[in-house]
Amino acid sequence: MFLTFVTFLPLLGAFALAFIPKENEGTIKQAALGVALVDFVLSLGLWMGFDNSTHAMQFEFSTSWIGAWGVNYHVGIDGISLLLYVMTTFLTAFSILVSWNVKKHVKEYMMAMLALGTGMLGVFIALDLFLFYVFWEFQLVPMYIIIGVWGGPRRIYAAVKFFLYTAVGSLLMLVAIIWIYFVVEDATGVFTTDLIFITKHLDVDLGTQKWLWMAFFLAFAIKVPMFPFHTWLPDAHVEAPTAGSVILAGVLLKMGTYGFLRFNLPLFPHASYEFIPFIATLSVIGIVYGALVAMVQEDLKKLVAYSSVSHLGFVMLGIFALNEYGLQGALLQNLNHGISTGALFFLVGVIYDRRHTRLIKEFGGVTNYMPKFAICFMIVTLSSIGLPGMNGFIGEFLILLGMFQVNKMYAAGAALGVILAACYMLWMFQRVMFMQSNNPENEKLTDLDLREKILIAPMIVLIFWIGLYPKPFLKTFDASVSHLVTIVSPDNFRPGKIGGSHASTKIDKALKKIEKQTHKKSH
Amino acid sequence: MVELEYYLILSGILFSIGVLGVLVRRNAIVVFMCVEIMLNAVNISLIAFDRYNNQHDGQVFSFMVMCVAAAEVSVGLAIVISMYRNKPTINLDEFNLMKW
Amino acid sequence: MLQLAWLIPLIPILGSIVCGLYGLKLGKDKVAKIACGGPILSFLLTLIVLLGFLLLPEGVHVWEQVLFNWIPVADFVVQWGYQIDPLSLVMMLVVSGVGSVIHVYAVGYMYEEYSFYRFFCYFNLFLGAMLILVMGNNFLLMFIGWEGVGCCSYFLIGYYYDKKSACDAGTKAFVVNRVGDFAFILGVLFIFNQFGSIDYTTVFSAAPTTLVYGSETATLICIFLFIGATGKSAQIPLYTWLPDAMEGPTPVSALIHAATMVTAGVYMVARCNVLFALSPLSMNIVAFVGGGTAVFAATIGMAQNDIKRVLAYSTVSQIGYMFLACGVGAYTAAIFHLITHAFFKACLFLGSGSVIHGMHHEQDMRKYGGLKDHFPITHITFLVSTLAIAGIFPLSGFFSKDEILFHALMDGNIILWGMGATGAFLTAFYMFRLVFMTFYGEAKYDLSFHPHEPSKIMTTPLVILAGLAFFGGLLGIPIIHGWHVLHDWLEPVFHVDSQTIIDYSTQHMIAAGHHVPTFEALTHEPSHNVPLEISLMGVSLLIAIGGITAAYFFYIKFPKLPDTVMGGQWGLELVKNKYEVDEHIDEYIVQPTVEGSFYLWKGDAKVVDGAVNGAAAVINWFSKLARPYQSGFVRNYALFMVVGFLAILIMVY
Amino acid sequence: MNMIPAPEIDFVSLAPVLVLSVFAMGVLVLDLFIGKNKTILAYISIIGLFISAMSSFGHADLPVSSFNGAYVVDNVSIFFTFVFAISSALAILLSINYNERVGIKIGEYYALILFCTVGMIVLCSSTDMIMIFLGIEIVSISLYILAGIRRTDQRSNEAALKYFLLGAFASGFLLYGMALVYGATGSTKLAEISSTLVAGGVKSQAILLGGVVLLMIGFGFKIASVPFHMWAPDVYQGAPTPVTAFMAVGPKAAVLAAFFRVFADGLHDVAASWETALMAVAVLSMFVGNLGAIMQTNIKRLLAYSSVSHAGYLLVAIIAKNSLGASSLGFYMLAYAFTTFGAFAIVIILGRKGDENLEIENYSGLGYKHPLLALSMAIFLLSLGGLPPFAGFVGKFYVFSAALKEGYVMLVVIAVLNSVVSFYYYLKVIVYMYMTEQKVEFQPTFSPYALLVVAIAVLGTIQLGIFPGPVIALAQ
Repeated sequence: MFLTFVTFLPLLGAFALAFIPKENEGTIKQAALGVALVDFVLSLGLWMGFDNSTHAMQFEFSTSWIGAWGVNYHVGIDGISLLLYVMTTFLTAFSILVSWNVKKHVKEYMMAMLALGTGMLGVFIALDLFLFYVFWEFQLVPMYIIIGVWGGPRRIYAAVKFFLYTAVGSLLMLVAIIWIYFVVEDATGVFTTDLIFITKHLDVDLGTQKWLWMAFFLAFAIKVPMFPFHTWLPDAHVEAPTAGSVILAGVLLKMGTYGFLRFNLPLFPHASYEFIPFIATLSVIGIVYGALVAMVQEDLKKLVAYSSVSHLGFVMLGIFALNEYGLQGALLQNLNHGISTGALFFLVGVIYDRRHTRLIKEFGGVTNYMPKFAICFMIVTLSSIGLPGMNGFIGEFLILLGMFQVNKMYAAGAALGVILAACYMLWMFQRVMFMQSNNPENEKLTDLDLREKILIAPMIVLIFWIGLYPKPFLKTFDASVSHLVTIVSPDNFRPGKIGGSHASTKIDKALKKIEKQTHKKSH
Repeated sequence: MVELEYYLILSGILFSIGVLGVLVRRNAIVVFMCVEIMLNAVNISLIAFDRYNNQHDGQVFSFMVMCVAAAEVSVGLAIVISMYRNKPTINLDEFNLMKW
Repeated sequence: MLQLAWLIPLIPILGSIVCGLYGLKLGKDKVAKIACGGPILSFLLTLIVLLGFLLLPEGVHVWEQVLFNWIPVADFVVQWGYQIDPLSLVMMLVVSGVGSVIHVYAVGYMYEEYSFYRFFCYFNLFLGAMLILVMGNNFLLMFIGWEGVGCCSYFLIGYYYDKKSACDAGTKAFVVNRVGDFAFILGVLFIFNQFGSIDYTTVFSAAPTTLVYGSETATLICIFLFIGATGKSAQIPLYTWLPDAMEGPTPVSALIHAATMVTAGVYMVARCNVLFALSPLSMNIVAFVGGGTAVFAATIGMAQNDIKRVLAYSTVSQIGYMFLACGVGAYTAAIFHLITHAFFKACLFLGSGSVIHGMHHEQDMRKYGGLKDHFPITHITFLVSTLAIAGIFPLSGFFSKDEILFHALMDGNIILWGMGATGAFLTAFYMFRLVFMTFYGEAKYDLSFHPHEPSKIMTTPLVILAGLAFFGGLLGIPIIHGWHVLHDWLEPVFHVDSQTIIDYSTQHMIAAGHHVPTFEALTHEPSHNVPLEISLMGVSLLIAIGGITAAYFFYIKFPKLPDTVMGGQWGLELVKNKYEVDEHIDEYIVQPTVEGSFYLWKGDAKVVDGAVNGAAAVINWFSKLARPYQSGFVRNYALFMVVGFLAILIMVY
Repeated sequence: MNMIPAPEIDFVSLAPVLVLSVFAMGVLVLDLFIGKNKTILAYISIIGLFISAMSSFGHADLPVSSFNGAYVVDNVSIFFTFVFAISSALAILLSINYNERVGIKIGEYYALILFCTVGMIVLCSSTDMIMIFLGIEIVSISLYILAGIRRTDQRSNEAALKYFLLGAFASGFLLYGMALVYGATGSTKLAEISSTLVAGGVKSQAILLGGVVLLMIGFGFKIASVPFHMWAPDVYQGAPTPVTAFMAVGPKAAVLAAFFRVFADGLHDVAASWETALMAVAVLSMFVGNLGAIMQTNIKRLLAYSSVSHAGYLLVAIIAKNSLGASSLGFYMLAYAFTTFGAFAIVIILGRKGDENLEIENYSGLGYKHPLLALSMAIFLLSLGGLPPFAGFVGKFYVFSAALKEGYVMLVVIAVLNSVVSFYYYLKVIVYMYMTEQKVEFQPTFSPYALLVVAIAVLGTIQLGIFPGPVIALAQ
């Protein structure tokens, strides 16, 4: 129930805002920020109350929703979703403060932001396919509005593209969901869309698994976005307002990777196993391709956008290593990317607010005029290229470690991305921050103001925290990930076991393992 | 003894004539009369089937059809007239304000 | 006492943070105190730790201090722990010791700078990272230091960030290092794959019974690690960044690009000696790359006119020596040379620094000449260090270099020795060329201004380092057994349990059906052939003197000679242009990548995105196409109905 | 000379029809005695609708079949009766103000709507082809008049004419189809027909199939499915807006119910022969409807084309041929009723005397001038597109699951992709409302009735979207 409250609080806030007259924008902003912050604090409470030792869902709440179809309102949170959830509340508050100076339609903007918050949070807690789909589609609308109304010159094109592109994938996923619904009904005689139940009882042959897997894959791969489904991202990022980009990079992309973890892997373990080469290839291409393309971008935001393609490639690679290093690395990298890239977009936004351009060639020698900004920018840049001691490194290393166990060549290919990251990031940094300012406009630049300092500080703290002491985060993932690993481990579907009731045995095995672990812990 | 087929063929031919009329004629009234031909063609086949199945549904049906046809006539003519008031013509090709 | 170890890297880092955050408010003098206080403090702590280590019971050669579990994932658990053993102690002493001295010098050198504090923020940070590098007890922690120092060097090279050349140099250094790090990472991944751990102790103790002698895996691991080393230590093929790195302020060049960071590769290879012992092939590669670099860089050094570039190339070539030593298994010699080199090369850089300082940042030696009277102290110290590097008895360089040459011949082969010898000759030549052009001959600078010796704060470090450069050799006097302190000290680290390796590998090979090789690289005893050793010393001494005299003839006796003899020779041109390596890399690697990426980007818009927009376009096209059929004529509509009817009819029948 | 046995009359089953007819005639009569203001008639009609809807619960245990199986009362028919009652009531509410605005001062208007509703109820509960034919004709004839009720307006006339001629033409086909099926099976009652088919007692397969095809065309025309849809855009545009809304929902639903009864119940056994054709029709309807809508600049035409594509989705439910299909039809139509009436209500509100204001560009900036109107419009459009958590989504989900249960994967995939295309033009309207600067001054005519309709529609859309459970339970 508490979880539900935390999830829907922003939406309530949005409704509340509706009753504040649009003239007094100050009140609206403060109210919105207040709601978001409260929500963030509450979500921290969730983290405090979270029990690392079990993979089971926590703060679980389930009640019948559409009885006739066996659709439940079933929410819960586990190690995989918890931190994404917390990050979402955090970034919501963050981006509301980021967009403090939004000019037009402040009220609508804040309402959209809060509504978006609920949509995103819902995606991470839904444990019912139907419910998940509802949230998954619902959060499209506010984002579409945010891009389309407060975006840049080509905002409408970008917004519509974002909406339709995502919709294509998710609607095919809907077909798969209904299909699963009937498959499970045939197998068990129960009409339900409850994820936990389905995970236990879904038991289809490899061929079907592959089809269903593909349907889910499309939905999530577009969201991630994986090469070659990435082209909506640069447009969306470039046109979106700063806060939009932050959310987009910080949370929306994570929904894709989360989807893979929550659905593709547990529901279709065998198919996932079979598709490892496919995903790994795409990811490696994405990593290198994204990096190379990022290198030649002229627009800062585009550069960061393409770098996201590269980073998310890492995450996907980690997920489909299907071992604990890879998965934990991927989960951590999710957070890292959210923090680093979120901060990057914010910083780009900072100079954009001052100069109203993002073209790299317009800048140069900015350090002279914005030293504090320069330091923050440098730290964030380094974290995004995975400097050891900062957050990025740990994720990337774990991912490489995981993939290396599976296939050395993929790992090597991905590691190339580490070199290229240094190239495009540092080159960009040099051209923007260093050297002589060739443009008198830059001399008018003023350094970070208090609000901006307040915004960037937590990001930097997190960067070093995760970099130097990631244990709290990794521990959160631990149980759930090891459980997931047991599910997808290939010995669950050795030839001959397929078509048998391997699903249930799988679960039992997993349970035993977890029990053993908890036993150890207790001693 | 006339075979059922003959009636069916007859009604088929009549029906086709009606359809063709609708397709080729421009005069609203004429087009509408062609539709009436179609309906009556159907009546023929109804009666024929009825006779050869020796039931009564067919006849009932054909009565119904006649009533409906009558009703349609009244409405149709009314529409044509009110149309004529606004635009003194009954050439269908004159009526395409709305397209695409 | 050992418990204090964790403070050693922490103090400079804290210093750096303080300087970075409050530097401007504190003012230069406070910053200077803090900045120098840190390193000196950690040097003292190192001494204390050393004392504590000496007090350890007999036979205990390693002491680990684990602070916390850094990355715990399943069975992959990386500790944040420091390992105190002879090797790391030596490195710590060198780093913190030389580091402190150079910090003091830097205070004087950088005093006029506005962003004084920024410099020391980076400088301290570097020291901390370097200490982590040498103290870490696992590969990943080493990697933190490894990239940390790289990052600081990036900052410091680009210290004058408004100079494009400086920024380019910085970025170049970082990226080239990244190439090395890429290999390093792969190496570490391989190691974890093999040993299921990346702690030194576990890996090195398990290695003899895990990897087969000369096996592919062993070789791959070593090769990858070594590529990493070449990146950090500026060896062929990744050496190009170091000369450019001279864009940084001179103290930086002295500390980072001469004394400490660039030798990290040597430390790493020495640290992994067990692994390298398992792969003779990679040993040879190390040796030859080292030797090759030694000669190659030296030749370039002969023809450079920028005083710092000469020193840079000499650094490259000296590190080449160290790798040569590692390659032939003479790790002691390598570390020995590492130490002495730290002394004299630091001194040389600082000396050049004070010259540049005094000459108003003029770096071209052709504009010097006859400066010995203006820079008495600098001159003397510089001369001492030069003699040391040239390898003149009894200065430090003599012993260390000579030991390397000796081992090159005994454990390696005549070719390696040849390389070493040539390198020695060239070194002597270009170093004295430098000295002569700078301090002797007639003055070539415009006499309007008067060069002046820098203040005490800068000269004192020079003296200290010169002294070390003079006496440093006493650490390891060869021939007389037992006098080689360093050798005995490092013995536990470099002791390889050959017998286990041989046994394990032999049975494994027999099992696998391979033929068992002769493990000669492991078996043969480093012979103590005293007369040969002495004669070799003589030879190398002669070589050095030969080099010096050559330089004397060219640059003092007949100053015209170089141009008349060599002027316009293609060889000279080639060397002057550093074999045009940079140009080629730029032409064949950098440019194509950038252009390629550009086309990729265009392709991304045209093809990948084109597909997406294309779909939309097709839909629009269709909808335009469909429009006219909605003509508004009743007859058309009826016609369509009939057509539809017929179509369906056909479909049904 | 044997007599035709007169069947006993089941008044309980007929109650809704009778009640409504009485009210309709009452309205006709009353019209003579009241003055210019016809609002009172509207109230009476609504009351009538309410009573008749209530009176459909006459029977305790369902289904009840009467008149020798010519007429049936089951869940489906009751549910549809409610859909009709609601939609007709909404239509009447919309009309009250609109008629004054455009000068429709005819009391028969409401009577016609009621008669039309009678026809719909008959249509959705009859299981005999004769009854079905009568139902369709009652509906159609009233609609012909309603479409042309603005006698002075040329577009209205043209709409009426086109609808009338083509409608009659289509009824011809329908009738011929019925005749042939009757001839082939020897009965007009769906139950007997299907039993004959099961028993294989068909006289001539050829005639039967011919009949099936003709029926398909007749029904296809009434629900405006491709290629029999072409009247729809013109008629929707020309007819008075409330009538457009009305005919987009009620009659379509009724015909679909009949369509389902005839094909999925009556002709279930020969499904193999008509299935493919119907799929083709469905897919074509989706494509043509969506493609047509993309280009439109007139909101009414846009909605017309979108209704064509919706006909496509609905046919999917018929193709499914299972009980899920029937109930999903009902639910979908209810959801569709709310969203469509809501949308048209806003269209009416944004119009004003002398200017219908139907160009979509003119909606620019609505979102900030009249946020609530724009918001509700957005909700309706997104619901039409099938986006959760709105009614349209649940309806689509329902229909698609019906089809997937029978394994029509490709069909559903096509439908799904089509709904992506449909998003494109629904979003276009939203783009105008929120993302472009205001072009023209808005002079909306806020009438309490229209606003009431909007409110009801919004509530319905969201209610059915978020808590569809009870309604689904009813529909099943």
